[in-house]
Amino acid sequence: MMFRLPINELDGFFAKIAAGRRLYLPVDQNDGTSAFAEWSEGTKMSENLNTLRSAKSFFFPQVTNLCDFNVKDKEIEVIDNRADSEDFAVFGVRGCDARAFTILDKVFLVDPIDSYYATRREHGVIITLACTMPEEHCFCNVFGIDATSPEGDVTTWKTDSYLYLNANTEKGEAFIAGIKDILEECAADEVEAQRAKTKEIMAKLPFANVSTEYFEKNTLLDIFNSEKWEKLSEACIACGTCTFVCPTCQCYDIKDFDTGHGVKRYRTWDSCMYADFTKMAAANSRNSQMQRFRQRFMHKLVYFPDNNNGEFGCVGCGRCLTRCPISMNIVKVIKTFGEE
Amino acid sequence: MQEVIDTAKRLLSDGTVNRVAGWKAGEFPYDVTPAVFTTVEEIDNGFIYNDFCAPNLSKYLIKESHKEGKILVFLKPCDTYSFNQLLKEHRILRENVYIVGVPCTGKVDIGTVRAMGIKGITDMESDGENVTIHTLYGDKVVPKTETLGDKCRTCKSKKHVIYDELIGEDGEVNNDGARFELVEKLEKMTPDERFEFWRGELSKCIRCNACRNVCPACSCENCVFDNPGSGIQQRAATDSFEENMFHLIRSFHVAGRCTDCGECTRVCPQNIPLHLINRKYIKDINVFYGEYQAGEDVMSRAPLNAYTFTDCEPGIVYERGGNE
Amino acid sequence: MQVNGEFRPLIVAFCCNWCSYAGADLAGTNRLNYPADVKIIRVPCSCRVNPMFVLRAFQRGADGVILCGCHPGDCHYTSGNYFTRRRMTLLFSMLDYFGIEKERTRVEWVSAAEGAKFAKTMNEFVEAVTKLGENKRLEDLRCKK
Amino acid sequence: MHRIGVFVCHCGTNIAATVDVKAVAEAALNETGVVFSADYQYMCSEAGQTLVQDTIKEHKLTGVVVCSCSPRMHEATFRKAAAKAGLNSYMVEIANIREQCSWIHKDMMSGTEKAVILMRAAVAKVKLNAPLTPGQTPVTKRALVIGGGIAGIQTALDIAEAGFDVDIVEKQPTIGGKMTQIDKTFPTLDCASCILTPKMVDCAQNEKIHIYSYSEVESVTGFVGNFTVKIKRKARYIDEKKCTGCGECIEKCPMKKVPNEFNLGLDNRKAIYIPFAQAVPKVATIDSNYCIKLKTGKCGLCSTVCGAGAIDYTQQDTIIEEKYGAIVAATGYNPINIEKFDEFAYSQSPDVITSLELERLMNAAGPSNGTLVRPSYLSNQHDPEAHPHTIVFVQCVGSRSTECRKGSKEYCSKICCMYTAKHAMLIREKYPDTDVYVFYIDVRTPGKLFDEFYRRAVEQYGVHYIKGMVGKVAPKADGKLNVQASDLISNEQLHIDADLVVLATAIEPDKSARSIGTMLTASMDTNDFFTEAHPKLRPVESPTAGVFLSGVAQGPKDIPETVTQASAAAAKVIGILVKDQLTGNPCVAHSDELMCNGCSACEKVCPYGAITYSDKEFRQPDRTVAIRRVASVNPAVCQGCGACTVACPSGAMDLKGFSNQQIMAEVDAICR
Repeated sequence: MMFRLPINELDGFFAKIAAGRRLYLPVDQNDGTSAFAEWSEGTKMSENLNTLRSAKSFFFPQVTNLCDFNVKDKEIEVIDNRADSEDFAVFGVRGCDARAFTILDKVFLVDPIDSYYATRREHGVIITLACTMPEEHCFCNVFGIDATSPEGDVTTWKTDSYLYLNANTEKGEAFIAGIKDILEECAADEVEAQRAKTKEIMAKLPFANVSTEYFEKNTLLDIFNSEKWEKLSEACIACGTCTFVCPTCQCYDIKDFDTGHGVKRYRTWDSCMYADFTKMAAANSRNSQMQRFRQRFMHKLVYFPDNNNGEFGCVGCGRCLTRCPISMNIVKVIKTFGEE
Repeated sequence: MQEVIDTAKRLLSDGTVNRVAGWKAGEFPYDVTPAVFTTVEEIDNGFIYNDFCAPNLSKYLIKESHKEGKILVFLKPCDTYSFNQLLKEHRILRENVYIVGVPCTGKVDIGTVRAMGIKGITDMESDGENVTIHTLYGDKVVPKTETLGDKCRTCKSKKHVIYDELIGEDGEVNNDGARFELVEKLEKMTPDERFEFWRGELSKCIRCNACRNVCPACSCENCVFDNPGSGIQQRAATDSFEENMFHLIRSFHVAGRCTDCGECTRVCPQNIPLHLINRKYIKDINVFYGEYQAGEDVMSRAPLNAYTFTDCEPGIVYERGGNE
Repeated sequence: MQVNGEFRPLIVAFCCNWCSYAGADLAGTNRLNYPADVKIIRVPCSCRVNPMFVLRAFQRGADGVILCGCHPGDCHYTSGNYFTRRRMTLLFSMLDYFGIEKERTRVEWVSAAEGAKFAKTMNEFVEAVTKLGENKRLEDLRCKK
Repeated sequence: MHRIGVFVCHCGTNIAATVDVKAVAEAALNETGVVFSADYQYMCSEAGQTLVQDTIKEHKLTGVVVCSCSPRMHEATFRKAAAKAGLNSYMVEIANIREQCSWIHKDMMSGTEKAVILMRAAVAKVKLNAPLTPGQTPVTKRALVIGGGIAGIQTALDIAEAGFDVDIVEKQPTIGGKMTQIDKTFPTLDCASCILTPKMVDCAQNEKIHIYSYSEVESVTGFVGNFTVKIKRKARYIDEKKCTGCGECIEKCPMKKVPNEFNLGLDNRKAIYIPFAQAVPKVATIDSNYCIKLKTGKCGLCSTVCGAGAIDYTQQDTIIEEKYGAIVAATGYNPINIEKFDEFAYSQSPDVITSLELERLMNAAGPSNGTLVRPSYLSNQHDPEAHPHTIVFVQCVGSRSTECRKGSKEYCSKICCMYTAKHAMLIREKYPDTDVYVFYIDVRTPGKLFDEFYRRAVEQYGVHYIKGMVGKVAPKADGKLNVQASDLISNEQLHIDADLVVLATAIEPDKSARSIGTMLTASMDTNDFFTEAHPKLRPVESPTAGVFLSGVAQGPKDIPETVTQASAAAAKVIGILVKDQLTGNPCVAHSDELMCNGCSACEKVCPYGAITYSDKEFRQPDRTVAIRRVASVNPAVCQGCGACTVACPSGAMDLKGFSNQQIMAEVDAICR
């Protein structure tokens, strides 16, 4: 059922959500970009949904304190220091970023379930917002994502006069039920005009017709052994930018920090671009940058789909396109292979 | 620039070099990738040099110059300083590199353009004066000066300090000190304001290591932050202390070696003005120990590896009123 | 650190083996008092002190860090303290640039004969750091008890 | 597994009065790795040491912490004790709970608390200690002296006297150096040759001394006890073994117009020459720049007249290689070039001369056979005008300069005040009819009998000393020199018509010093004087082990000082050569080659030249082989300051005994 809210009541709407839980939404930064920040009285939502980092951080933060070991003299005590999780909502998630959660779920919510991620998923409501101003580097359509009607617990559309809401999940329905008193019911087709307009722009996007066919048709080994990787990875400086801005990258490392009176065990995002990624006693399993570079794209375009009914590990958000220091990215990889 | 392409082809064809390090066009004018070209066909197929070719190619030569045969590299004036500094630190085999200096009037910084609120950029053209920006939502013409990042806006030198061949006329070193204006602005703040400023910036850091990995001065075989034996290894900052620590130590390690090429700020995915840290060291070195430009030559002693009997005492930091 | 409701700073002092450590010994021999807050680490030369160590001390809970070395010109290794002087000038200036209280760091040249100067320096430094209170700007919350 | 023993000393009541030693010992047992702790009245006593030793054996200790007095007192004691019990002596750490704790804190509680923390720091450190063994290197029992002036001669004679072989390398055809050109010496006014030439002969006759004249050091490798030096023997076109020094060849040589450097160009010599009569070795040398035979192939007269058959026009430079245990740099000095000092008209008038030129003009073996004449009359010495009646001496020409003129020096050349007094006195003595003026900034006469000497010049010999500087010397048409000067005391401008102006020219290190310094990795100051290892306590040693300094190479000094330093340097050399093995300090830097970038930062800050680079092959993670430039530290040369460890950005350089990890462990333990 579709609901709507007059656009001038947006602040009250945010306040209402924030009354019961923490609310995060895109906020303009001083450098012209936007990033998710916690809402408080007076916070203005950014028009720019293309945040520097995706909403992944709320469910799979860059750093998670897993547990502590307290050392007193020669005794060691293990402490699970997880606080009771609080409810929270993330508003203004784009369609691509929303799809990323179905990918992350396939990693973290299958056996063995990652309880840290699961708890956060349980407590977090994802409220997506339909795109109206796609950027040149957007290519979510390549992965079958409809940015004009994104997934998430609740989908919203923002027009000049109204914010439209539609629940997709039980959690979403419960969320809407909680704020129903400020909403009004409306017809489902009121957002269609906006959707059509956005779709028109999307059809003209430079990457609208990028094809992933090559990766569907060729064998893992053929792609793996391709000579093209060498050239593609040539300029890679082995930073982790692409992995850290990626909404679907999910690799992490676990580190112990000796505090002097105990040990804190952390997990932190890791990057397959790093030379010491999955380093073992003997050495690293991938010992050249070409191999590490290849790993990332093989994972997104071959290994992940192979294990997940053909679903690619990329959502076409375009962050790696804009942030890579040397401008090498997944679209260039897909196109290079598709060239033949 | 046709002359750059012609030069690349000539030197490749006449056997002076067997490879060419340059820039390869991407999907958009701004996503230029450093690349090595081995044939004239490859050059024809994507080699470019224009107002969007920002990446500094010097650091690639650490690896490339140790390969078989001579490589041609195109260096902008500021890149030549990085090259010299690497040469000074014995990281590049000079005899395996043929340097062609290319002119530069400043590179368009896509972050700066986007910060103007321009979205959906599908194409850009620069005539040197103005940049025409084509977007999904209409076209826009912006003076080129407004599209430059801080580094290019306050360009330190248009002079190539090392080259085998030069395209165009060599420019001059710019000593107007404009590049220190933002540093001075910070110095004039109160310590509390500075603390807030840097916390605000550095708390954005995601420790992707792009600044470190792109930095020509950060060329260690094994960075202390990657080395479990160093005692300060970090994967990601787990505490605000570590956010400070990484940038404090990284900047100290490149102090006196940083040529101010500005790559750190250019590549930072979080838009942290990292060059303001390095420039502070450069400014302090100039003030305390006399003007020094890293990479200007190969022979001079790095300021942190040198001293005079009459150097100022560390107490100067408390005495100096400027930071109040 | 709070002791009986009163703030006591933790001071790490790096002393070079040849001059300052001997100066500290002399302060002891002459029974010259300075607060127990000061803990000395012996290094061969002040130039052995890596900025990393200074930051490490703050991370682990120090409220002030002081380096002591031979007077310029008197370095046992001829030039070590000259390098220290440059390194620490730049490091301290950078810490200040980051908004970290500059009074928390200091370099002092103390000869083996200057027991009195050592004690006086430590008394003054402890006083200055006490006035600043706990190190908050370069603290690592994980290391707090 | 660590098995650390902690021993807490009472030091009578010195520690126990303000530190609860039993509490410290108890607290130690709570530290991971500590398996034993004890307190004892006097840990340094025989019984205390026995306790440590017995515990090491009984508890199989891997490390020992002694909480006691300063390590400067008893670290060595406990290290020895541990070694006797079979534990590496570097597995011992001292927590200084006396000088830095009990003696300065009055309160038992805070004293104990701090003692516990210091103990913890020592435990944390000792856990990271590694057994260290001092390196032993054999010593080559031969010394090299670079430079054969009075400094080098004295050093060589003293070393030879102690029974060791010593080689002198001298770039000139003869040893003797600057002192051979000096007429008389202050303050005794005895003849320089008379005291120098016997020493030169001693050198030649001493079978322990080998003189490589007309030779230069080409390269130096190695380190203390084990230097390898290449020496270039320049072709002199004479078989040194055959030449008797009879001089027949010189007599017959038709090439007469070669400026004679011994007389500073005031007269000429032949193309084949012996610099002066008492030269050592007394062997002729052909100057290839002027020899007609060598230049055109014609002539060959010398070969014809040489009865010994010593002439060999085909001779080539040869390189010989020698090994040495120690090297002395005695490279000496030269007056600076004053051609740029236009105001003194040095290049305009032959009658403006340097003090060294005056020495030659006054020397019996000089161009005027000892009669003081104006250089413009050298070819016409009997002209009555030849004799100078008015002589002006200008002090500090190029010395103590605050202006940045090319070639001028900030330092005081030290010897000028005294030799000018000598010159003035000698002239007034021999030619009482001359007026002698000396313009000075200050007269500096510290030294035994020096001030008396200067006062004699003023009071007894009536030399006019005027405080003030000479502004200009203008040659006049009549050949006189108009000297314009200011008298700062009477505040008057003076004009003096002089016949001769003598410039007390600054001295500077010989030009070869810089390259020799580089070869020796011996540090030099901005003026190219060699730097001493310690300005007060190690004044004759270079910071580079095994390299010593003698004479003006280290700084301006007069002959007695030079000889003093020469003998001191010899004593230091002998101190090395008497040893069969040199024992090193094991707490030295070392480079992890896998991490080294080869950037040379460490080398730049090393005061000892202990770091060298080499290209090495490394297997890369991707199984390819890469050649990288990496640093290595010579443990025999490194003194363990640690400057390199901080200069190294990658952390490849670390210091044994004071490693990054050890120091950080101490920091952590203190801040815990």
